[in-house]
Amino acid sequence: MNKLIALIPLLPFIGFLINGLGRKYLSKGLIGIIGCGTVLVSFIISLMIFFNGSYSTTPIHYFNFIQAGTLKIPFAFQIDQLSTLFLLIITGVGFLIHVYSTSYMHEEKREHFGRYFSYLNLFVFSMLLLVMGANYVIMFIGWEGVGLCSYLLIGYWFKNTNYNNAANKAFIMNRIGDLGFLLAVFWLFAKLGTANYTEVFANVGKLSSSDIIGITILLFVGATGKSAQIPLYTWLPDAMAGPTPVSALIHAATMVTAGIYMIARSNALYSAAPLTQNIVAIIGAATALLAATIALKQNDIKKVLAYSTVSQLGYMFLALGTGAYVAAVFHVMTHAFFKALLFLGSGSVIHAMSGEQDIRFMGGLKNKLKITYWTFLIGCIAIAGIPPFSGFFSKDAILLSAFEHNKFLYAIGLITAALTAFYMFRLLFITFYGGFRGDEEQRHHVHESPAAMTVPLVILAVFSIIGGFVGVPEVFTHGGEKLAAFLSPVVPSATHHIEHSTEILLMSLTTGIAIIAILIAWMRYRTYKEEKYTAFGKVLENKWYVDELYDTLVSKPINKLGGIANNYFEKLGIDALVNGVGKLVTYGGRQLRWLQSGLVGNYLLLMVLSMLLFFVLEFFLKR
Amino acid sequence: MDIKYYIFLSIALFVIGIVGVLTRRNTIIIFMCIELMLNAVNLLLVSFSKMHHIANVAKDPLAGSDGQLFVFFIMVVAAAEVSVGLAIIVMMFRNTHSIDVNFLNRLKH
Amino acid sequence: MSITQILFWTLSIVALFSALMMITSKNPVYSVLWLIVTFFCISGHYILLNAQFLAIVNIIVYAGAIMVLFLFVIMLMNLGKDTEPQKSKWLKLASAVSGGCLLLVLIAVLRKTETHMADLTSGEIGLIQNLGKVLFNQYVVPFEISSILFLSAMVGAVVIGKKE
Amino acid sequence: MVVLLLILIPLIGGLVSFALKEGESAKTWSLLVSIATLAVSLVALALPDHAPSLQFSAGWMGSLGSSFTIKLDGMSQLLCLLTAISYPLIFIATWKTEYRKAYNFYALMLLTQAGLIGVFTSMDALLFYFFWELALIPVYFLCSQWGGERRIPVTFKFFIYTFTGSVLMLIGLLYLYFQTPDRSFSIESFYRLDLPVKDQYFVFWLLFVAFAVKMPVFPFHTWQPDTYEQSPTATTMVLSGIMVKMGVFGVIRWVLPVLPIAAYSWGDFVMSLAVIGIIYASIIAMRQDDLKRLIAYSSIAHIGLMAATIFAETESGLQGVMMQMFNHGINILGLWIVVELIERQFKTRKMSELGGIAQKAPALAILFVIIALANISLPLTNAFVGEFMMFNGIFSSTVTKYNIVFAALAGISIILAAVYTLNMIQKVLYGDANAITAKAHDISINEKFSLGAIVLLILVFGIYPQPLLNLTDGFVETILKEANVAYLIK
Amino acid sequence: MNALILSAISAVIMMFSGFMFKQKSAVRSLAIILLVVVTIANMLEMRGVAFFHINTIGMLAFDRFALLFSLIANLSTLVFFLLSSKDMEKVGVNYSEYFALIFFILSGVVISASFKSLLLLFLGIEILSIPLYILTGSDKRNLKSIEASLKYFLMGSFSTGLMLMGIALIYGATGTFRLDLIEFATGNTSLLLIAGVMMLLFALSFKVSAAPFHFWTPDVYDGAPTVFTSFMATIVKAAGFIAFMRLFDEAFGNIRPEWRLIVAIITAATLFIGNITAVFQQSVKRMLAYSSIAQAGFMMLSIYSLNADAKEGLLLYAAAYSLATIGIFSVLIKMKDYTFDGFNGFAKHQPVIAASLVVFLLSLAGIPLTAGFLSKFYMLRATIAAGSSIWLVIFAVLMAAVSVYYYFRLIQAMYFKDGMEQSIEISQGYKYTLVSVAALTIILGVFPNLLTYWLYF
Repeated sequence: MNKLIALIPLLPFIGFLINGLGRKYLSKGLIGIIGCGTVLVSFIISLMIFFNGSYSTTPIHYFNFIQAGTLKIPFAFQIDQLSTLFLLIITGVGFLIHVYSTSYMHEEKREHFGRYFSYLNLFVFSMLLLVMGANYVIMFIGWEGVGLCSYLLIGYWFKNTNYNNAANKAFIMNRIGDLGFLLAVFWLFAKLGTANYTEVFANVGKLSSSDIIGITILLFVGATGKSAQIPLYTWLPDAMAGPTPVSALIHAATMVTAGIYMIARSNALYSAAPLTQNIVAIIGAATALLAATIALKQNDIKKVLAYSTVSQLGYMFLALGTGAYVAAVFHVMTHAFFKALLFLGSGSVIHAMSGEQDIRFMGGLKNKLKITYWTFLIGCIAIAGIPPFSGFFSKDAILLSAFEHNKFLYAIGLITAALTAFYMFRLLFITFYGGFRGDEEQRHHVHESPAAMTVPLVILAVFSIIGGFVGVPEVFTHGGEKLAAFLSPVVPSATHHIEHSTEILLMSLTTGIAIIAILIAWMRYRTYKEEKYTAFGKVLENKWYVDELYDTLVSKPINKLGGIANNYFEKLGIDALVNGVGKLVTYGGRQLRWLQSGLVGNYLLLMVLSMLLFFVLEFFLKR
Repeated sequence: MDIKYYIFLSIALFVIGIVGVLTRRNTIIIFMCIELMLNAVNLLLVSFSKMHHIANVAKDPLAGSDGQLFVFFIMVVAAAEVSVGLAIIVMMFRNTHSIDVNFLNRLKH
Repeated sequence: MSITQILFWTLSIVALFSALMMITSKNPVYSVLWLIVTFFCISGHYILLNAQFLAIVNIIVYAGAIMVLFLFVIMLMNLGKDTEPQKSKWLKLASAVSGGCLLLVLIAVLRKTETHMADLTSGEIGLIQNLGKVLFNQYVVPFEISSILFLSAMVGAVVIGKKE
Repeated sequence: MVVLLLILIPLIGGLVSFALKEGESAKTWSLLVSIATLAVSLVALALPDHAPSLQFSAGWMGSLGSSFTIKLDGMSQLLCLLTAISYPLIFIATWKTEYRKAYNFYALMLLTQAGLIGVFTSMDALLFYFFWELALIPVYFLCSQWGGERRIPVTFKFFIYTFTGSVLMLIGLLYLYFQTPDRSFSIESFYRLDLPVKDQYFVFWLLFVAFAVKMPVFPFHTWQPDTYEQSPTATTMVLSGIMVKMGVFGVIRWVLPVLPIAAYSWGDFVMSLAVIGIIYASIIAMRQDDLKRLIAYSSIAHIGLMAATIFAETESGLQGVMMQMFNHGINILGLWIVVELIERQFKTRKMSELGGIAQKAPALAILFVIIALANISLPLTNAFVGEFMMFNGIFSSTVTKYNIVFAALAGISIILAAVYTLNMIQKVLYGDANAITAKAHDISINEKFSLGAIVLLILVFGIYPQPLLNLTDGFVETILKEANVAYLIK
Repeated sequence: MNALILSAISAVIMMFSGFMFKQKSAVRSLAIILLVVVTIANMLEMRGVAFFHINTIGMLAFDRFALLFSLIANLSTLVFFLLSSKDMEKVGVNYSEYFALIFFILSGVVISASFKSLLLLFLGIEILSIPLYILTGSDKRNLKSIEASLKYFLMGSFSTGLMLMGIALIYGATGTFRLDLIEFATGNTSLLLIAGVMMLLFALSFKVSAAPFHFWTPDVYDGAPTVFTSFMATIVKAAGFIAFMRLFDEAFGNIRPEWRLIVAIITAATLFIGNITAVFQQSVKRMLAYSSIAQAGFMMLSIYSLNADAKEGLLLYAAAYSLATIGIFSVLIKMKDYTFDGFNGFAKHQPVIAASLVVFLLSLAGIPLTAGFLSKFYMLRATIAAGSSIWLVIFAVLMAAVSVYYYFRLIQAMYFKDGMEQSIEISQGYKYTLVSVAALTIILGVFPNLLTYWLYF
């Protein structure tokens, strides 16, 4: 089995190599088959693991990555329940998106097509490494690897400078987080001498509380980068510059959930640091609300989805912060389904609209893109949290935990839920209802996507509907939540102390609010009207001016500092100092020449004077 | 007589020579001042030679004669130097019709 | 004050005075003459110190030969009183002051030397006989070597003096 | 004997090249010589540690207490390997660059190599100094003769700067020599020294300034960007890939073990300088438009990290420095090759004038991106391993109280490095082709070979660094044992 | 003794050779042959074969140190003859007399290396100096040459006066002129003695052109015919140092604390003024004059430290410095333009000679693997060994770094700048000699023992 496990990441890697090196020589079909096939096989192996139950918390050791003195970092995988779950999500959703891509990217040139698939495969490889690693270093390798792939894919259309800027931004913001991650790892090494999960979690007790708080906060900094939380979230909406399947896979379903995975994985540490947990919860809730408000006013179909993703990720952090690790993981899973679905659906729309992304120029697509519409609707319902769609269960678990933890956070969660329902349906209505607002050419072109795109949509839609049943809460089933039970060896499930009646009340409240929001959206956006500009609306449309804020507070000062350092400190300071010594010597040479007046009398006088000085020194000063 | 009077006298002559060298511009006079310096040295040597002779005459009847011989050698060298020096001065005068020591200052800095 | 002391002081004062006159005379010929006076005084000191040989040599070589050579050169160049341009006053002052300081310093340093020479005129070492003995016994090597010096000076004078 | 061959082959090869008088044959000859050196270096690697042929000793200047003792231990193996690998790659990558009087050029390059290997292998302080200068002189001529427009003053500054440092080092070595009981320059005698604290302080600065200038550590760095910019690229490769390692090497071999107390006491100060330098160089790099200057400042930042790590005196840190010395050499060599290719093709190094190369020259673009990613130490590239260990070393250092601060501040460099490196990639490779880059063509086979080899090294040692680590672990242990100041830290 | 007498005889022979031979090449060949004979005689004496058995009665001592230095001086002069003697023709008509004067100077060199008495020191220095006054002024049509000669003569005589005063004071304090007896008598230090030592110190500093008694050097070296500058800047200056060293080592070694500070100041001042002033010079000849002051500063370190290392190092320094400087001057003589710009593009037209020049310049700058480095190294080593003077050492090396500036300017001009080709006549023999001298510079730099070996065996 170990060899098979090794194959899981290795296959996409091989796919990456073949597609990458052979992109000029292979046909598009072959590239697609290799790209999808490798991920499919990985998925199958993951399924085998899952069904065989061949997971355990004992790491599988392959070789020593680094061994120097006391520093030992094995290259090892840990295939336990948590990683198995993620394996399934990554390879499963990943496979679907690969399939989808073969069609979506079909118009690309062959070598770029190959490049695309090689990046995608590399991403899957990195992501698998991230979740399979048995220590933080391997996780970090995957962590940065996915960041790289994200960078490469966002900048996939490299001729466009804006896209490249977005790619750079994504990578750099991720890097800021990565620094936190790295420092946490060093901290672990400094205190425990190891970064292996098993050893770290077994020795949490040996860490002082300040150590734990430090480590967990730093890890969380890493998570805010990768999972787009305040203050490092701004890269994610920009990342929509990449091809839509990439947004679906990387910026919705998998990569951005790495932060959640990491914290869930480190639950032993976080549970020991209540302070950090509170921070995580507050940041999560704040992000959820902030992103949701921004999403209200966005007109780019992918931007809305992107902010929605940020908001949902905020939910997950809220869950993590309140100790509901399972709920967070659960939401990761359901979110992967419906958000991938929504993105792919939007891709289908964009595909149909020949690349148009602005929803103000869409409308009335309901009848023309039937499959897309229905699947998109399912996705919207799921994300809005209407029972019994998957989003309901996972979101409810989170809200429940928040309620238990802190009423204020719960309130924010609730508001966010309402906003979520509202903006998602706003999107749906504007896009699919009303009259067609595109130009004539687009009107002719509009058509339903081919099967390679619609089949994944349908599959994902199915999972969006039924995906929630793995985590039906105790209220409805006997024997508790299946998912929690499954994960319990790795992730402790939160114990609820809430009356079942209260729980049901809360559920109804959530659902009710969501439905009201949907109705408001229905009334407002059923037929498209130009939105009126209000001051607040403008703030929202401009994303609370956070990008501008960062620009003024961080980018520009640093750039300015660089300019000052370069133009003044370096050239007029240090360099001038060094050159000044040289100039001083030359100047001294020029001045000292005047001593050499050419007149014997002066020479002799100087000689006599110095003799005099020497005599005085010798006979009077020295004694 | 106290030896220090001789020392003072010689030093005084020597310094007068130096001052002459410093203050004059006539090459020949400068040269003469240098000769005066040498003579001051000679005087000093002779007086020292006498001093050592008196101190050591019991051991060696010829003690201190080396000082006087040194004076002899100084005179020899001075003579040689004068011949060369005057030759140079004459050469300079032939070329520039001046014996001002500051006249020639092409070489400087 | 004994006669030697009187002689000593007289000679000393005359020597210093004529030396000063030598460096201050405007006319080079006067300078030469004052220098000759100084040399005579020094020769007097030699006699006082019972160094007769040196006294004679001094008069013959210095006052006689060398100074005549000087005079001869001065005559040859026909240098008058006004031919010498004056140095700037400040430079002169500086020179005089520094020379004076040098004198002061040296005297201040050397005044602590105290050796009394009781009998100035006694002793035979200054006689030509004794000096000759030492010269041709112990100092024969330097004596020979000084011939190299003379040869080189001679060649030098030829090189310089020869017309091209 | 093997170690002697390592020096003799390039030395004699270089002298022969002077006599060749014909550019093409000199070029081929030099490539052969450098490959021969590489072969010998590989043979040396295959030999067991302490094999007799890894050392060579001959009497020389016995009256001065010096001898011609050279030896290949862990660190010198590593650096000689780096030198030996770099040279053929440099020659292949610059195969098409034409030089006036190429025979002189190649001869001087080979002489530099001999000097470098000598520096890395010498086990005698005086010999070390000799080779130190021997490596410098040819570089002076290389840069002044074949460099850019401002080459003469710039190289001159470089030369005087480093020369001043090295003469001070000579004083330091001499001073140490006089403290040895047996009046010897041998490294064993130096290691046996137990100097009083005051002496250590004072000798420390004499030695350190030389090494700091060479590395260069902030604020001794101003010669470097200019020199890199103005030198012929092949020389810049040697300078930045190998020669800056001389400084790092020097501190590790001649300062830490010899002056442990001073290294400990001044450690905080030096680390602060280094950390300031890292950030300073990084933000300046962000402002550069000239590729060479950008890489130069980037190199200052990287070397600054090494300097800081050395004084953290931890095993993993030092091992990381070892790794990184090798890796940085390889990576920056790759970057320079890319710059050389770009400059040769487009006659400009200004990023603002470039762009859109990726669509015209995909092979170059891919290789460039990989090398650039190694420059920002992405995992699974070799630099990650080194930097990871170095940061870890700083963080876990016990000799400084500010280990966390240093690690965190130095860590900012990984963000800033990403900023300027990605910016560089974007401006050079991405976007649409402009007038200058419109006619770009992809790289030729030998350029592909050299860049490919570098990328291969980057990936191999990024995934499996253990061979390199094994090479130096014994050495690092020895150094740390010599530098032990645990008894001082209460 | 062999060298002393034979070179004096050679001088006399050369005096008359002008009458015997009409061709200048014959005169030249004769001089070279005579010098070879002198050199061989000197070597034989080092092997214990003395031609003349003269009892010097403690006036001269031909010990290893003296003999080795005379050998170095003779060999350097030989190199000088081989490289530059042809260029003496251009100076004036007295071709054979110039050789005679040089041979006289050589005998003076031997004396000042082997004196045991202050009298011989005085005679030796005078024998060195007087012919030099003549040689300096030998280009009689050139006002510069006359000026240099006059300046040199006046200041030289002045310093002779100082020296004699010093000798007189020392005689007064110790009652003897013999070095060994003076050393014996320095047990009780009187002010008389110290004043005398200082006077001697000043006078000798003047002879070796140490600051602040160096003022004559740039002017005289600049004004003198270049071919003689080459000689006086090297062999004669080295001889001055040897005399300096011998005197202070053998006579005043015991009272070192009394004069050490002054020597340190003189050393530092010399290094400073020599190096700093050289930086701004435009004429290579004048730069070399200042450089000779700078090098004197380094050699002063040996006087400061005064130990076995210093002695050994001084010999090496003398050899290294003489070889390099003679080599550079020999090229300079052939140039029409003495400025740095005159050397522009020189390497392109004369690659071999330029390469040799580089070796010489590197040697002067003290770059390793040249004799110049090792000699500087010896000086530094000696000074550190002398203790408590590390700042002086650091100052010295910093100044050495400054020296790189002006030496490398010449290299830059030759190699990295373009210029018109100057037509200079260079024979094959000259070329080979120059290259072998350069090779010798490197060989001495790699194996200094070849030279210092003689001191001990």
